[in-house]
Amino acid sequence: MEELRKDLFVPATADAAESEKISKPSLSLWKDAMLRFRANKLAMVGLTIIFIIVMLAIFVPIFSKYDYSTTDLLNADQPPSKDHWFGTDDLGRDMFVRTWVGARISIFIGLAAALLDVIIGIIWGSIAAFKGGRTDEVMMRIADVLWAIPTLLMVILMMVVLPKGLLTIILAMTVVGWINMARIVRGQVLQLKSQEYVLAAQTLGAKTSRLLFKHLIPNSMGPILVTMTLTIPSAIFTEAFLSYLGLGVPAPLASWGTMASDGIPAMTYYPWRLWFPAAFICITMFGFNVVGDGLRDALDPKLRK
Amino acid sequence: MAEKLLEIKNLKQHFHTARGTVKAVDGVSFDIYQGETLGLVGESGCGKSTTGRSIIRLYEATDGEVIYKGENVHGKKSRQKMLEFNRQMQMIFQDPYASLNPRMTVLDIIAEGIDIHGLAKTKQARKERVFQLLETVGLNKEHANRYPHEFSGGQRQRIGIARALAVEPDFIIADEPISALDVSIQAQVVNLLKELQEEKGLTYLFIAHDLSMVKYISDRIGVMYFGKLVELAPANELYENPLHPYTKSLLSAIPLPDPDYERNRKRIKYDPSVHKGTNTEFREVKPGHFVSCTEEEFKELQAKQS
Amino acid sequence: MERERILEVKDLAISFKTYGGEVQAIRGVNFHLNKGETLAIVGESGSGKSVTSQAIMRLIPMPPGYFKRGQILFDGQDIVKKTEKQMQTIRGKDISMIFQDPMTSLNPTMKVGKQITEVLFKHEQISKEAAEKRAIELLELVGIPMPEKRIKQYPHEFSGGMRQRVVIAMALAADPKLLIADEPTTALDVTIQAQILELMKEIQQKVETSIIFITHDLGVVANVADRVAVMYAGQIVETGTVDEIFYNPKHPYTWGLLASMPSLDTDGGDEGKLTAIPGTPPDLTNPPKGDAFALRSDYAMKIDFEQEPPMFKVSDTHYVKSWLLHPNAPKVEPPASVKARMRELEGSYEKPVLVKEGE
Amino acid sequence: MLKYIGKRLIYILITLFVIVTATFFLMQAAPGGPFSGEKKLPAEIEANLNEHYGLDKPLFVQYVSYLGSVAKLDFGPSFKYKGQTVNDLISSGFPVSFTLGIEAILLALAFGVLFGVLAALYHNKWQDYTIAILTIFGISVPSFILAALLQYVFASEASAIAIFPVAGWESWASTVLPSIALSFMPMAFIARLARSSMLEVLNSDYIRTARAKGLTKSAVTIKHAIRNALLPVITYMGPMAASVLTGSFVVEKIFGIPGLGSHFVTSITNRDYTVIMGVTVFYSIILLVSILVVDVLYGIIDPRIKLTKAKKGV
Amino acid sequence: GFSGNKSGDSKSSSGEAKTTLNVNISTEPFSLHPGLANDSTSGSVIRQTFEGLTRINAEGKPENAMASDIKTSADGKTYTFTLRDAKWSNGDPVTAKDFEYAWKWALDPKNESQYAYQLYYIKGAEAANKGKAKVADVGIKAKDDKTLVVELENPTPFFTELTAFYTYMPVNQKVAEKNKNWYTNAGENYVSNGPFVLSQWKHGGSITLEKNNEYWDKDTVKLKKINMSMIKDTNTELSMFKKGELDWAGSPTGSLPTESLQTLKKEGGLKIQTIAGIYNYKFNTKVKPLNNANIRKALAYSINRQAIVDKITQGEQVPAMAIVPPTMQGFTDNKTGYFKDHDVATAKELLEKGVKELGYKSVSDLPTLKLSYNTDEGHQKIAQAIQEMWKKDLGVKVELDNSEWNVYIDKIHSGDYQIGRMGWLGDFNDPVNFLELYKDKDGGNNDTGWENKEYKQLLNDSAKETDKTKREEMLKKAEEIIINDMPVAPIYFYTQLWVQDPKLKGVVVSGLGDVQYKWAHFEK
Ligand SMILES: Nc1ncnc2c1ncn2[C@@H]1O[C@H](COP(=O)(O)OP(=O)(O)OP(=O)(O)O)[C@@H](O)[C@H]1O
Ligand SMILES: Nc1ncnc2c1ncn2[C@@H]1O[C@H](COP(=O)(O)OP(=O)(O)OP(=O)(O)O)[C@@H](O)[C@H]1O
Ligand SMILES: [Mg+2]
Ligand SMILES: [Mg+2]
Repeated sequence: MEELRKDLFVPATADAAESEKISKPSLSLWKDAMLRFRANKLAMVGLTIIFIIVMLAIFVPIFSKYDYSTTDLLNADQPPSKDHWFGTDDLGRDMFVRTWVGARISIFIGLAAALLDVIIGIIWGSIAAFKGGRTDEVMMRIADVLWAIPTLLMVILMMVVLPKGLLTIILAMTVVGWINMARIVRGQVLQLKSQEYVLAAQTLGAKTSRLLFKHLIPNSMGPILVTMTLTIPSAIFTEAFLSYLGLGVPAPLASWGTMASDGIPAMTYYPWRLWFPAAFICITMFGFNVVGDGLRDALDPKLRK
Repeated sequence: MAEKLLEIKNLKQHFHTARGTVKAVDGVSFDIYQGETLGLVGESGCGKSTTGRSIIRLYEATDGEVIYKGENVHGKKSRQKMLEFNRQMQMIFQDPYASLNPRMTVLDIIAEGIDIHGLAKTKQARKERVFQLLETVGLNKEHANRYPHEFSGGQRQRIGIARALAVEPDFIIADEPISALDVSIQAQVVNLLKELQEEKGLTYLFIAHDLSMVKYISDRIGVMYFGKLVELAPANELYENPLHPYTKSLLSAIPLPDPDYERNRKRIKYDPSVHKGTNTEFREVKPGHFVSCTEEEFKELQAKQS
Repeated sequence: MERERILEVKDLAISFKTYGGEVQAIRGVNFHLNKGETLAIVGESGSGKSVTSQAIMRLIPMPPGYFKRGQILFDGQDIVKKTEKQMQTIRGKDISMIFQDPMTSLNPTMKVGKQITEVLFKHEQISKEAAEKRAIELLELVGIPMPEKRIKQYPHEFSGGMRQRVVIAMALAADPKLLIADEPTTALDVTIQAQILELMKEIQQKVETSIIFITHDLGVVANVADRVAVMYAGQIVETGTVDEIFYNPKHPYTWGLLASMPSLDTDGGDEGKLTAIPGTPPDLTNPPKGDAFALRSDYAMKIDFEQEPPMFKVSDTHYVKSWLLHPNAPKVEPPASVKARMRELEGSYEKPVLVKEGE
Repeated sequence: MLKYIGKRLIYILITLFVIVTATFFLMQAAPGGPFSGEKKLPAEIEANLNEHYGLDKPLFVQYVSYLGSVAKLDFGPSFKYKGQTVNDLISSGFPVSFTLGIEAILLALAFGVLFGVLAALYHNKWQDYTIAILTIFGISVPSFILAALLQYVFASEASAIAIFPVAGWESWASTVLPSIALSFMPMAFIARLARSSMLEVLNSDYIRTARAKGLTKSAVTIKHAIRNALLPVITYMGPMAASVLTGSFVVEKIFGIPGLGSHFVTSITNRDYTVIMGVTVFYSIILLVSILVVDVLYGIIDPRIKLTKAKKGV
Repeated sequence: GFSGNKSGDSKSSSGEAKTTLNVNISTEPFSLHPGLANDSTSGSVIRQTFEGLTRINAEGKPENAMASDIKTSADGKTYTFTLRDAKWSNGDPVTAKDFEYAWKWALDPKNESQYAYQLYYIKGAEAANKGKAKVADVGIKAKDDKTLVVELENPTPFFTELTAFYTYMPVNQKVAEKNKNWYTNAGENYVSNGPFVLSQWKHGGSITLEKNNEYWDKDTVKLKKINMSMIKDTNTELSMFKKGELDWAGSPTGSLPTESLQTLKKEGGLKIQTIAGIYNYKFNTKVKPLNNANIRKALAYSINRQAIVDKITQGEQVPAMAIVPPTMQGFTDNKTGYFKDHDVATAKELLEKGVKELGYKSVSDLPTLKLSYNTDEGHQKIAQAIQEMWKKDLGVKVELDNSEWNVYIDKIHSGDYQIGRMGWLGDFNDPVNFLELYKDKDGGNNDTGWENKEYKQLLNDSAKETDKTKREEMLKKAEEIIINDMPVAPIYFYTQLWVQDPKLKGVVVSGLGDVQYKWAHFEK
């Protein structure tokens, strides 16, 4: 103790600002989320999967020597080989090219439909929850009604009224697709709307739209993201169903959904016609789901420290 | 006395639930004068927050009037009028964690009022204004681009105060602004509120249940019990001469950081059945000292006072 | 008068692994507790009070938390080394705990009676009827009227204060030797707080449990404690009997705490400001060098920024961790409001004594 | 409570009315009719048929008279299945779909909750990851692939473990594969929901309280956590139960099951107007009632919820 | 509950021959009333439970059934049927009155029979059915219990055959009048006169028939029971067959997945039979450029039918270069047809010619053609293949357009299409079946907008012609005309494909795709 120098015991004042300083580096919410996302190995695997699949979907059809539509009846139903990596389908078309052409359509449709569902679902659900009371009741009953009207019927009508094409498909999927999202968003907003930061904005005179888009919706992103990732596979298969009815992508264009449903009867005879598209749907879904989970975790303020 | 800024007349706020109607606020009347701090105390759930929120029109009042500068807040209003009103009256919330949107930067949180009311012409002006506000509440501009989760409770509460100040209000409702804070930080916030009051001539409605803090900050104090105001008096008068039995009980329950005092403190229990007679009304027993009492009690009290 | 020691915590250090790095929640905590005694732990949010108490129950989530060093001796046995199975027989029976928030500590979907009898079934061979009877007794004990009816209700049908009493009844069900109350009244208003405190004291007298009472309200401490430990940034900075802490505090943080509370006599109007402790508590991911409180202290010295202060003994029971007690330190005056309450206490040493490691 | 249910029933009636109206006009707007076929009927015969079924009257008149019969829950005769009424079709198909649906729901609930709880208990361990993969598989593999696969593995002559019949509706054994196929997707959904709510519950204060009582991990999980974690699952169960109980076209087709599900599709492709309306109304009733049941159930499981407003989270 | 009607005897134990037949009829029949039935599934059941005046035998010829004798007047317009002693399944005798009742019932417009037009060959029938005359005045008369006299509009050489068709089957008047809904369920009300009776009908699930002990020819009937499942999924059907749960999979009551055909052929069990049906591509002759016969012919000639049949449909279908199926008497030459399959050279010439005629500069100026088909995997494959052929061989651009069945039908019938797929199955064994539909532009099933005076005349004349050979010649000539103008491009003639238990014998599948189990039996 003696060795402690006397001059150490002179008063020293700390810088006042020093004590208010935040020692952690300034991390914006998104940067922070990114860090946490990157630390999530599973999510990164998912992201890599999606990246690879998107790349293949873009480049395979460009560089392959086969065309997705050219039939070659003499070479129909060939198993995978050096020439045809994924075999050929019943009209002798190269399954490899078709798989990646299909990927373009399916992923596009999956994402587009999911996005549209999100947009409509968010608007509908948040307005219903926010306005509450009678408005809520009426809006949710409308959702119930749409849910109960046979989709097939609506699709058939659309087929008559609307031109064929990707847009129509996406529209047809959205007619009922958004309802789930709206329910989720509504639940979230109901929980959030009495949060003090929302009240604070209200006392400042914020309009409903500001409350919704600045406060309520950004804070519901977690469940919205997860629901969105769940929407994608159902969109992919709805597309197959719609194509079957004549509303989907016109033949000979391929999508994973149509390829998989065409492959079903071939399951025991020409299994590659089912398993390739089905497997890629699963793999892609796995990718989207783990990325969705990762994003949810990364964006959850409760998990942040 | 200064002029009346706010008159609350027979304010009622009832919530309808399945278990029946909750009369959260049930006929409360009082005035708030320009530049004063009115403290509101009472046990948890007695309707303090609801009173505050009804005044600022977060809830539509079931009955009664809130007259601010001669105009009824709860009347029909154009959006323009409503905005004007929103600028003049602001609120600071209890929970510094829940009252800041976790997904907005401090800059955007504080600037929200500026944006809504169009108080800044340019982006730069907006930023400047926010920096100024940050300084006012003892933070620095380096903090502007951070997110709430990076701040401690006390800092967050100061951000909340800056947000309220951004629209330059005259009247601020502080709903338990310090209950969720650490003892070491509470004093910081209370000091800040006092400083601001002096500088800007603000009027406060200060809601809390920590009576020692309330007494410290308030000019007058109102005591609520089950949706009703039971006593209203200048701060010192209330502590020295509590008239309502509930006020007495409340004061006797405050623990003080003094072991000797604590060893000897006797708590007084409040028994609502002690009231004699009927026709309970809010009456002025002494100039400026109001108590809710019956006719009989009123006579007794008046006799005692003189 | 040396009483039986029921608990002894030695150099306990616990950290949490997070994305932001290692949070050193507690960094070498020492204290003990005697039979039938109440120890209050005060300190601000994040100072490690809950971590300390949950460590005793071994309820710290692991991961991310882990024991870095130290021992927790309960009845002479080290809790740190026990298996989860062994802990299950200790929890609720030998040591029980009351948590901070009465609103969320009860299972919302289970009847109150069942939540109480559950403890009895776990630790005692008891029939259903007997357990129910005991639950009613317990509720009666904690002052809940009509307990026969109440045990069949759900938590949401109780007010906050009543819920907290239920939690207390649960904690007392198996007559624990040690009761840890982690901010049991913070969420309650003063009248109910007063009732709960009275209740706990009453019960302690009946069953002679030892209590660790965690709070940051010094008023409450003055009311319940026999001894007090003041925590700051994961360490105990001052400990002593309740009188020593309130009437002869030595640590500048304790001073700050005492000074920042307005007494009923302080009048805002005239005397102006409260003496606040400036700044914010340190971030425990990288605790400051030297004295953690130095950054916010008006009494900081150069050495405070360089070297961690040792523990000084001021009386048999009073320990302070501050360089201010070093013989070389300049003599300083506590803030006026603290100075006003200072008084000479019996048993104080002439001069502070440095405590050696391991004592 | 009774008042609440009464009020909800009125809402259900209003909703039903809107559904009936919308479906009626949509259906009439769709091209084709019940008598159009590959070989076109002579015009006079078609006119005669239309007259007989009242299809020649103005739409609005048809609509009003239809509303009248729906109010009596009499959906009229099928246009295609001569001599059978819509009520006959429903009463022969629904018990089958219902049996299958109940099995599927039980399976989905049992395994969904089990997997969800296990995944949460072993958060971020291999068990969690395995279940994640399984549930993602469940979500991304549609029932038509799954059903075909199950049939191939467990019923076809080429399989060594062909322990179930390929198709048909003969005995309990013939319900096994279809109900598994039907349950997979909801199971995966429930597992995911249960996992996330379970994670939340496990972090809650009352679980800590329960552990502080010295309860074992399994006691804490079973007695305290699961019930609370089940709430979001219950909300999901409403619409899910309605669609599972009324049968699935795909699964019924692959397993040759005489359920109600096929009517939802064939009635539309056949333009069998009365059947379309009948099954839609029937489905809507089941849907709306099961949402109501879920709300009531919610109140029972969570005593805090008092049935004031229609509480519908997810 | 469960149907549980497949008791254990589906597999024969020990040496006994099986007496239960398990077949699949794919769907729920629309109606088991002979007068109301209008779909092949219903027909497949009714043919076993009811019996008409005649029955098509294994050789495809009508033989006497309920009738013991049939007399035709010289002008071929009056038929006199003498009934044999036969009983209904409830023991009542089958009388001529039952026939009169049944036929008139079907013609009565208020009974909404959709197949009543099958009876239009009878004098006054059409007018009565269309509400322009009284049903009582139709040329059907039960002279006594045993004699039925029928007057026809025209001499109809195939009338005897027609009387085997289900719309011509009798109904027990007593039962039917007593119980309006006698035909909606199995049970004592469902009284029939065929080799089997309806013993159980699980709607949507299965139908069980049992041997009719009152049947006049019951000694011939060997089967005791027929289980008819309603399995829609073709893979399931085949799976069940392979596992022994069915004795028969595929046509005519079910179908086989195309993907399985190669394997089944290799295994050797696949049975193939040509039937009276054709797969067509109709041209809308009202829209440019399909209003030009040369363009239409070019498109038709260039199709490689053999490839389609071999590689896509895979069922040994017969490439069609004609309209009338070769199964029809006198048209066996149609196996080779009027032009060469996949004749790209001629097609190109014709195309050039057509393009010129229409005033286009070159083929590439032709607008993109729209090829429509209804939603079905098989149609889609063919459409894609043909699209590719036209593109590759002719340089004609084609886009595909598929729709849901009813929407599609609506489009085709209303002329809202360019090229559309359509099949046609014969109702009875006569070429006129396939030619008649193109007679009138507005005829309900023409759809092409094509009409030809000479063609029309030939068909009208043939209806009155009593000489068989002359009539055949007329029809041949008509066919030549239509092929020359090509309002419709024939693709192939249908075949039926099935697999069956090798021990099963005596199932009769007619050239029209009708099935009869009267003679069916299992060998040991
Ligand atoms: N939106 C609401 N719906 C129904 N009841 C409500 C609502 N808001 C408040 N209440 C009820 O009104 C009463 C008063 O609540 P309030 O929040 O005003 O009390 P408080 O005095 O602020 O309590 P605390 O000190 O706990 O903040 C309580 O019983 C509360 O349950
Ligand atoms: N699960 C955890 N993960 C990471 N850090 C944790 C965890 N639990 C506690 N900590 C950290 O440990 C430190 C001490 O926390 P503790 O809860 O013991 O504080 P406290 O003194 O009880 O505060 P309060 O008065 O707010 O309850 C804090 O910095 C806290 O952030
Ligand atoms: Mg409040
Ligand atoms: Mg704590």
